[in-house]
Amino acid sequence: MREDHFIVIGNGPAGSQAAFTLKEKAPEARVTIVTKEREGCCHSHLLPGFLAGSISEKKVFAISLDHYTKSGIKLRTGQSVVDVNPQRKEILLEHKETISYSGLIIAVGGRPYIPEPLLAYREHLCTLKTFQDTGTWRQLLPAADSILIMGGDLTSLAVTKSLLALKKKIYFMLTGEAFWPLRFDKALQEEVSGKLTKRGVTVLAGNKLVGIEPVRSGSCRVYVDGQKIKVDMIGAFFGLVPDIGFLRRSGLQLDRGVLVDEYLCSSHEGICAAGDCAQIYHPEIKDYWVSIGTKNARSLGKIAAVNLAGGRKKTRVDRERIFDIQGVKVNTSWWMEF
Amino acid sequence: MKTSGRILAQKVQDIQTSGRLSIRSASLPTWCPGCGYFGIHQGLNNAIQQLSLPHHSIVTVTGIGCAGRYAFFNNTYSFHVTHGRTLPVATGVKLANPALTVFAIGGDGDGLAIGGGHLPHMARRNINVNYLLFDNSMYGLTKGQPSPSSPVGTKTKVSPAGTFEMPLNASLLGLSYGTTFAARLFAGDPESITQALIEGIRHEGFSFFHIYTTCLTFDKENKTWEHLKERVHPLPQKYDCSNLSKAMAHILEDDFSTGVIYKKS
Amino acid sequence: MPGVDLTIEICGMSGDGTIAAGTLLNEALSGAGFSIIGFDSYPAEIRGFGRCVTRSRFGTSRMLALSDHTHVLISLDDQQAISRISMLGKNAKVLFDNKPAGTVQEGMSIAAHTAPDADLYGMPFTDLASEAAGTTRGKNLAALGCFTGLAGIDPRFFYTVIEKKFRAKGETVLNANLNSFNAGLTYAHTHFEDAPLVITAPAPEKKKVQRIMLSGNAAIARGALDAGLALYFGYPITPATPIMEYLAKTLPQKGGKVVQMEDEISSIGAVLGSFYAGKRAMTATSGPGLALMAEMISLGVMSETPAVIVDAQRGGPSTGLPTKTEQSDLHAAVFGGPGDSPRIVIAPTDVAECYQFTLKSFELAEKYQTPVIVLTDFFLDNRVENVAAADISGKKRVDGNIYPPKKEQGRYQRYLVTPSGISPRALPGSEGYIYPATGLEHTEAGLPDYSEPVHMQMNAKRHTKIRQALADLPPPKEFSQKGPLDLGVIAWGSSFGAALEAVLKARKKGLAVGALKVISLFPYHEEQIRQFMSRCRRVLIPELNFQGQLANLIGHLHHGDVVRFNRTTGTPLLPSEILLKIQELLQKDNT
Amino acid sequence: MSNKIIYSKQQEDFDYIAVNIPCQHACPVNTNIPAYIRALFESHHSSSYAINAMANIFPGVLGRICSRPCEDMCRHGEKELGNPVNICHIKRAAADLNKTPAEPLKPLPPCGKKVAVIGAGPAGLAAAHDLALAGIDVTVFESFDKPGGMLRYGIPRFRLPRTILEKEINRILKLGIILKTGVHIGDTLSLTSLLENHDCVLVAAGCYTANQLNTDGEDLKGVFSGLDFMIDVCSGRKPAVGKRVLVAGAGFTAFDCARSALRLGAEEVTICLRRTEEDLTVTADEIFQTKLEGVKFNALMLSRRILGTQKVEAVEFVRTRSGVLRPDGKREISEIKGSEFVLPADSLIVATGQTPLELTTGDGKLAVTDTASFTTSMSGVYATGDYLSGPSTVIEAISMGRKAAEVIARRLTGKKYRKKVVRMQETQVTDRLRAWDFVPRQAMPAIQGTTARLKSWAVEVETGFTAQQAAEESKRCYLCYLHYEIDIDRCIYCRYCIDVAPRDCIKLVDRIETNEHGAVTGLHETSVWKDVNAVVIDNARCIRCGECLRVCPVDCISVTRVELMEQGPPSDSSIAEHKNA
Repeated sequence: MREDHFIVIGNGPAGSQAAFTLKEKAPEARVTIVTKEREGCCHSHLLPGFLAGSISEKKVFAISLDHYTKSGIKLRTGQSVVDVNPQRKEILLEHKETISYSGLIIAVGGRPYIPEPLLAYREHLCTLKTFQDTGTWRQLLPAADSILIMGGDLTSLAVTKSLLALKKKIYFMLTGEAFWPLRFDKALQEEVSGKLTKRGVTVLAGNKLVGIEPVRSGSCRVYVDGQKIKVDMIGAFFGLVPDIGFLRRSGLQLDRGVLVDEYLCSSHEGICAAGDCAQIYHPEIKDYWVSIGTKNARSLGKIAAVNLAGGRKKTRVDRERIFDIQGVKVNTSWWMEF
Repeated sequence: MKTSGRILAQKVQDIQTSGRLSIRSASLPTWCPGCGYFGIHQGLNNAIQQLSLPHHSIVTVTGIGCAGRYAFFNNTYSFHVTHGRTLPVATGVKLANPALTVFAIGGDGDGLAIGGGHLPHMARRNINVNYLLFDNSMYGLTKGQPSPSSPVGTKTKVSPAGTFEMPLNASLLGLSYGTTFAARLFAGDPESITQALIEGIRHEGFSFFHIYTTCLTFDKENKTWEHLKERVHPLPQKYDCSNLSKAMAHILEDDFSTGVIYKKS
Repeated sequence: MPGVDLTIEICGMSGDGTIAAGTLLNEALSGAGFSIIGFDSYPAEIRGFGRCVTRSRFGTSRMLALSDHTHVLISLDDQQAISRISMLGKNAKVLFDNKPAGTVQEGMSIAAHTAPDADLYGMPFTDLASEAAGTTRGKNLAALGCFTGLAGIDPRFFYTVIEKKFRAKGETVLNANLNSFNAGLTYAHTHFEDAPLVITAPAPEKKKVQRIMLSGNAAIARGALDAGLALYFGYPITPATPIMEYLAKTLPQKGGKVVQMEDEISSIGAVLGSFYAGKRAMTATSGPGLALMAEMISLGVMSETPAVIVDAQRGGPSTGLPTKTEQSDLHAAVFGGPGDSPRIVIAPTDVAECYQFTLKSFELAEKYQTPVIVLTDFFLDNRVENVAAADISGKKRVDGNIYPPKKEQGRYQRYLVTPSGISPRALPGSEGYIYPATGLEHTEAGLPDYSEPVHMQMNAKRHTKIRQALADLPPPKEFSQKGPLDLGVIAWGSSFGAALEAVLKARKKGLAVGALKVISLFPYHEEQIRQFMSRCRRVLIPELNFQGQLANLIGHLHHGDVVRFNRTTGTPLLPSEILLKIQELLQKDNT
Repeated sequence: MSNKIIYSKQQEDFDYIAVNIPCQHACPVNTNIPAYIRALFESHHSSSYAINAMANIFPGVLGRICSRPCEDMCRHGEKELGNPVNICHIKRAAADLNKTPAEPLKPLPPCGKKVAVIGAGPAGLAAAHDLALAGIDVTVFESFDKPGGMLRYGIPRFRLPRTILEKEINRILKLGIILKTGVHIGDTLSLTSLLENHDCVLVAAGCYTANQLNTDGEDLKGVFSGLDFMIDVCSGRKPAVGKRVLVAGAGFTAFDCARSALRLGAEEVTICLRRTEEDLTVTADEIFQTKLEGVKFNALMLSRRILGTQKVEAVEFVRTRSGVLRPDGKREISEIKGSEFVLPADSLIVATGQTPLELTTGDGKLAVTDTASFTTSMSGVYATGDYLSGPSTVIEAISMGRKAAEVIARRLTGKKYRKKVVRMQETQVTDRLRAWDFVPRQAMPAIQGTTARLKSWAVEVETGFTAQQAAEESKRCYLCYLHYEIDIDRCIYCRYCIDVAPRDCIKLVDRIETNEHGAVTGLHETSVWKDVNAVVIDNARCIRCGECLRVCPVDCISVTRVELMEQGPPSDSSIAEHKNA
């Protein structure tokens, strides 16, 4: 009999949790994590704190690499998956190696979303998702006195907090697209605006971006509805878009994320999704939702693993924490904290 | 012109059924892709198949060098001996068991340099051994040094100004030593190799096959595929292979004719 | 700032241009001012199968030996490079081609085997080369470019060496290579913006030392050239052929000749003939060739004809392991051949010594009228070091010949018995000194004579003569503190560097350990060796052979414990394993 | 090398084309793509245009708005090989760069037969084109004022300039076709009366009945059908859409409606998808351009009710669940009960498809009886295009039009006009360089900045390749019509070809698998030397670099140019010759 081989794509909070759970539930099986990150499991929600100097690098990487080896998990770092073939139960890596699986968990998380009209200014926009992203920030921050934050997702608020702690002048261009694919309604927008203003942030709510023009190294002139402001750095925070481009030819059912049921199972046998890249239809709230935040991701990783190993565990929806805008729901716990 | 898939599939099937490739080893030859030795390999294997020789009745004795590796690519009894010493070992094998078909295989360095002293005595003894000398005028396995058959002026790393030595003509040597069967062949023409080998294997006595081939890795000037294909041609139609002096005269005149040069009747 | 000590490996299939890439890398890093020791290994098969590895250790202090671990692995062929993973240290960088010809099964890519801490850099070497130069041949250059970009090394060091290497092949070839290199460089810059492995070149030396990147083989050839070599005779054999290649290019410019003979027997024969007639000649071979020469070497001993033979050792016995390194010809070199046939055997331990002792060997051969065997090995021959130019040039050439005095004219006895055992030697062509030279036992006049006293007298003459040579031979060199030692490490040839590094490290740990370098293997400096040994509680002799051939030769000089450390894996000894052995031995002593 | 040409009608060879020239096979009219790309690369713009026109009749139009089934199949788009060749835009370049007016086609001498074509859309015009070439007297009846059908009334000008359209329609009409516009069949003229004056009638009236949602509120002000909306827009009228526009639908029409709505002043336009963005059949370029202009997407939702008193105020949707892919390539969806939600809107454009506006006969409605033979319930009346099949793409409509014309012409004259053949000719290796495989897909230049785009309806968003860009893109084509083959009888198994091959396209095989027609379907590989019965080029993997041929020591590799062609009416032959020049 062929041994079981579980593959987890992604080594974030969801992916790593899934792998460790799988090893626990099925100790005889091979468990492989494939991640395109070069480092270990990075807690990206701690990165703003890391920038402010309040969190150490060690803390950002919560799990030591040895721990994977000791647990019998094969961790392949720095390797991208480019395709999944559910018929043959194989994944294809970027360097053209194929690996067979008996069970697969997709936990690739998301990558920063830049709205299409902003793509023309991509080179001036800094994002903060991976540890590598902190490099640019650390390079530019010392010389940056004024910073423009565009968007308004949860990272943007954490980054704003960190930057305020570093005594930076912050412009905040709050846009409805921040919670892509959701949108703020007026009331919420005002609430966020108010909170930001109270902390000393200049909020440019409702202003339309006309153009960005670089002036000298790093600094930019930003044109907003007839007004222009000069900033030393621009951060773009429009939420995350699940990084699932590689699944496009796989036949898996995708929308923004991988479409799964409340057991995190996809339409294909033996394939689950967890974390930010899972778009879950949950019968309790009768809608699709995506989860945000490390805690949620870990819990989803665990559930996906349990179910892949033969269990039958439902995701729990904590109604209180569901953030409901325009009929699409986000499960989150972060909002209250700002 | 594009062949019908049906015909193509059938051809492959026929090769399988004929069993003519079953003499090959399981592992792929380690010669450089594109090496002329593959053509000789093809020619020899076809001859063995056409003569229906049982594979276990064949002994292949090989020397040192790329040609020496032949011992590992065919599924016959084979003996990979020291540099240049194929013919003495082959002599022993044949004398010990005359029922065996014995091939001695070596390159031009092995057969004309270090082992050059053995050919005359092999011819004198006229023992029924088939000696295939792969002549690409190059030491390949030691990464490109000139061989005794390299033309004057051959430039290699050890002869950057070109060699000054006159090349040996293996066919002429064979004839002058009194070889009773001599053929000159070309690796790019496996079909004629097969025909000559069939004749030579049947010949009672020492048969000498001087085969022009390439070393495409180290020889970019002399015995390249391009040059050989341009120059090699069959023996004249009315050629008489039973006349030694005429054969020698012909060899002296024509460096690139191929076929059975001499056969003592 | 801590000094740099990094090891880079390039591994591919033969045909991938691995060695060429390694050479360029070394030259470039040497240009950047690092000390380098590099080592390639290549297979007997040209392309069929077989792995090529070049391994370079470079750093800011002098590099004595290879290191345990590789810090950067550049894979030009994953199937081959997978076997190198065991060499990788922590957080090693692995550069590999992520666009192979087709998809591969799990495990066929190097990425399947690296540890999670390894940093993988998949880069399409082949495609980059194809795109930049229209041919996949430049993939090695593309890989180098990728590395250079990643490491943040100034590419100008590479442009210089690429230009130097390919200029002669014409503009097209040069540009193809430069383009491939630049494609890799750009790729690394654009895809891995923050160079993850920044290598800082050492500060320029106060007094600029001119350094030359040289292999052991090239150093031998240069030594021979500076000795005034007139003729070189050889037969191709791994790993000695590069000496012939080097000389073939250079010797004719100095009026000499390189002749490829039909075998080793004829090669040594021609060398003897040349010296007989008064011209310096040399041959280089490896174990199998040395064995063929055994009879001719004893002819040299018997006929008291000088000869210089380089034996580049490889794995044996017989054809053995042509591309593996081993130090197992010591017995054959010292004792091989029929009869009691003493000869001089010297073993250089690094590239500079290859030069110095090859040069010296001609003088010794002439002076003591004997074959001199310079014993090197695959590792020493093929390793490259960037040696100071001063160490490998300008050494004085000494004519070792002792010609008969004029008064001997007309009554010259070629094999005259003297207290030193050395008889003046006349050269053919000089009037009044005609004599026969022979391999038969002979009288002082050179006439055959098998009588008891003659054979005994002549044997004694030949041995006396060789013992006399000790005075001219490089003595053992000691690296230790004064006074008693807990352990003395004695090593020879290519293994000495590793032994010394191990001893230096052990001393840093506070251990009372010393090292002794033995260069002259026959005759050997009994007194000095004995003296060193007497200060050691124990002696450790690490060498790359099965029996412990040096230990066999000199072990009896020690009254205490002689520990042999032998390994025949075909790869060079490493400082770490010797250090481990030292620690193990001293620990045992303490418990 | 002989110059022998073989014309084969063996099924095996058609099967070969299907696998090995995937682009040509995927094209409904089997445009000879490698040939026109190669012609363009060689700067033979007019022959590149002619090769196109021969098969698809409207190169300039299709080069802009074709749905590009070919690109989905292009070998350059295989996983490891990058992106498909921009076949469509090369076609456009052939039209844009072709400065010599297309040679007038010469119809066969009149045969005395007359056919009426109803509808001057792509299907009708394509059919008229072929019928006229066969020497048949053709009259086209069009209900709109101008010919073009959906090309003119369904596609906005910013995607298809009218000058291009008119030029290519005129090229067809010049064949002697009589066009009567503003004629509604059934109103002033019945099918029966048409039959009296014509030997046959071909109905190519398209699909002009918009699908309804069949929900409450559909008659509220602010609810548009996508079809009517586009007809209005294309006719120069300006429907009032308000600020917030929802578009229900997922096809090109929905996209055109959304982008048109922006140009009508809408501030927030959202396309509501029943399925997901992944399931869209609209090209990636189109999606990108639409997003760039600011249109939003929402997925997995189905409109249920339109809310409002007089005008639309909001729309109620229900969540959907996506299911398995159906054989027709569409994904199953199902509503999720109880998941209703409401989105506010000022207008709703329903672009969820169309059905034919059915014609009537004396006995009732005209029904299609057999889609394969284009027959209807009325003898002598044929149907084609969207009328026959329901909504399709332009290239499919052209294909149907041409096929229907062939059926009619054969029935009227008893002659066969178009026969598919596989043409094979031994040829030589090309000048393609391996480096060309790494040329990136050239992006279609487009006007940057939404302000400039939305300024005028006449601004064409995509500006077209320059000659240099087109040539650069053409370099990328592997020229799959070249077939490389090793002669097994002469091969010495030296593997030199494999050594130089850029990918695993040459294989050591012990067995070749074929289908029932004899076409190669599989190569059974082995690495056991004694089982290596042949070294075979896998044409399905081959990227035609020619390296193998250049190195083969025994010259046993040949190149055959294999093309799927039509032996058309004699007048086509001039083009065929032209092309081979």
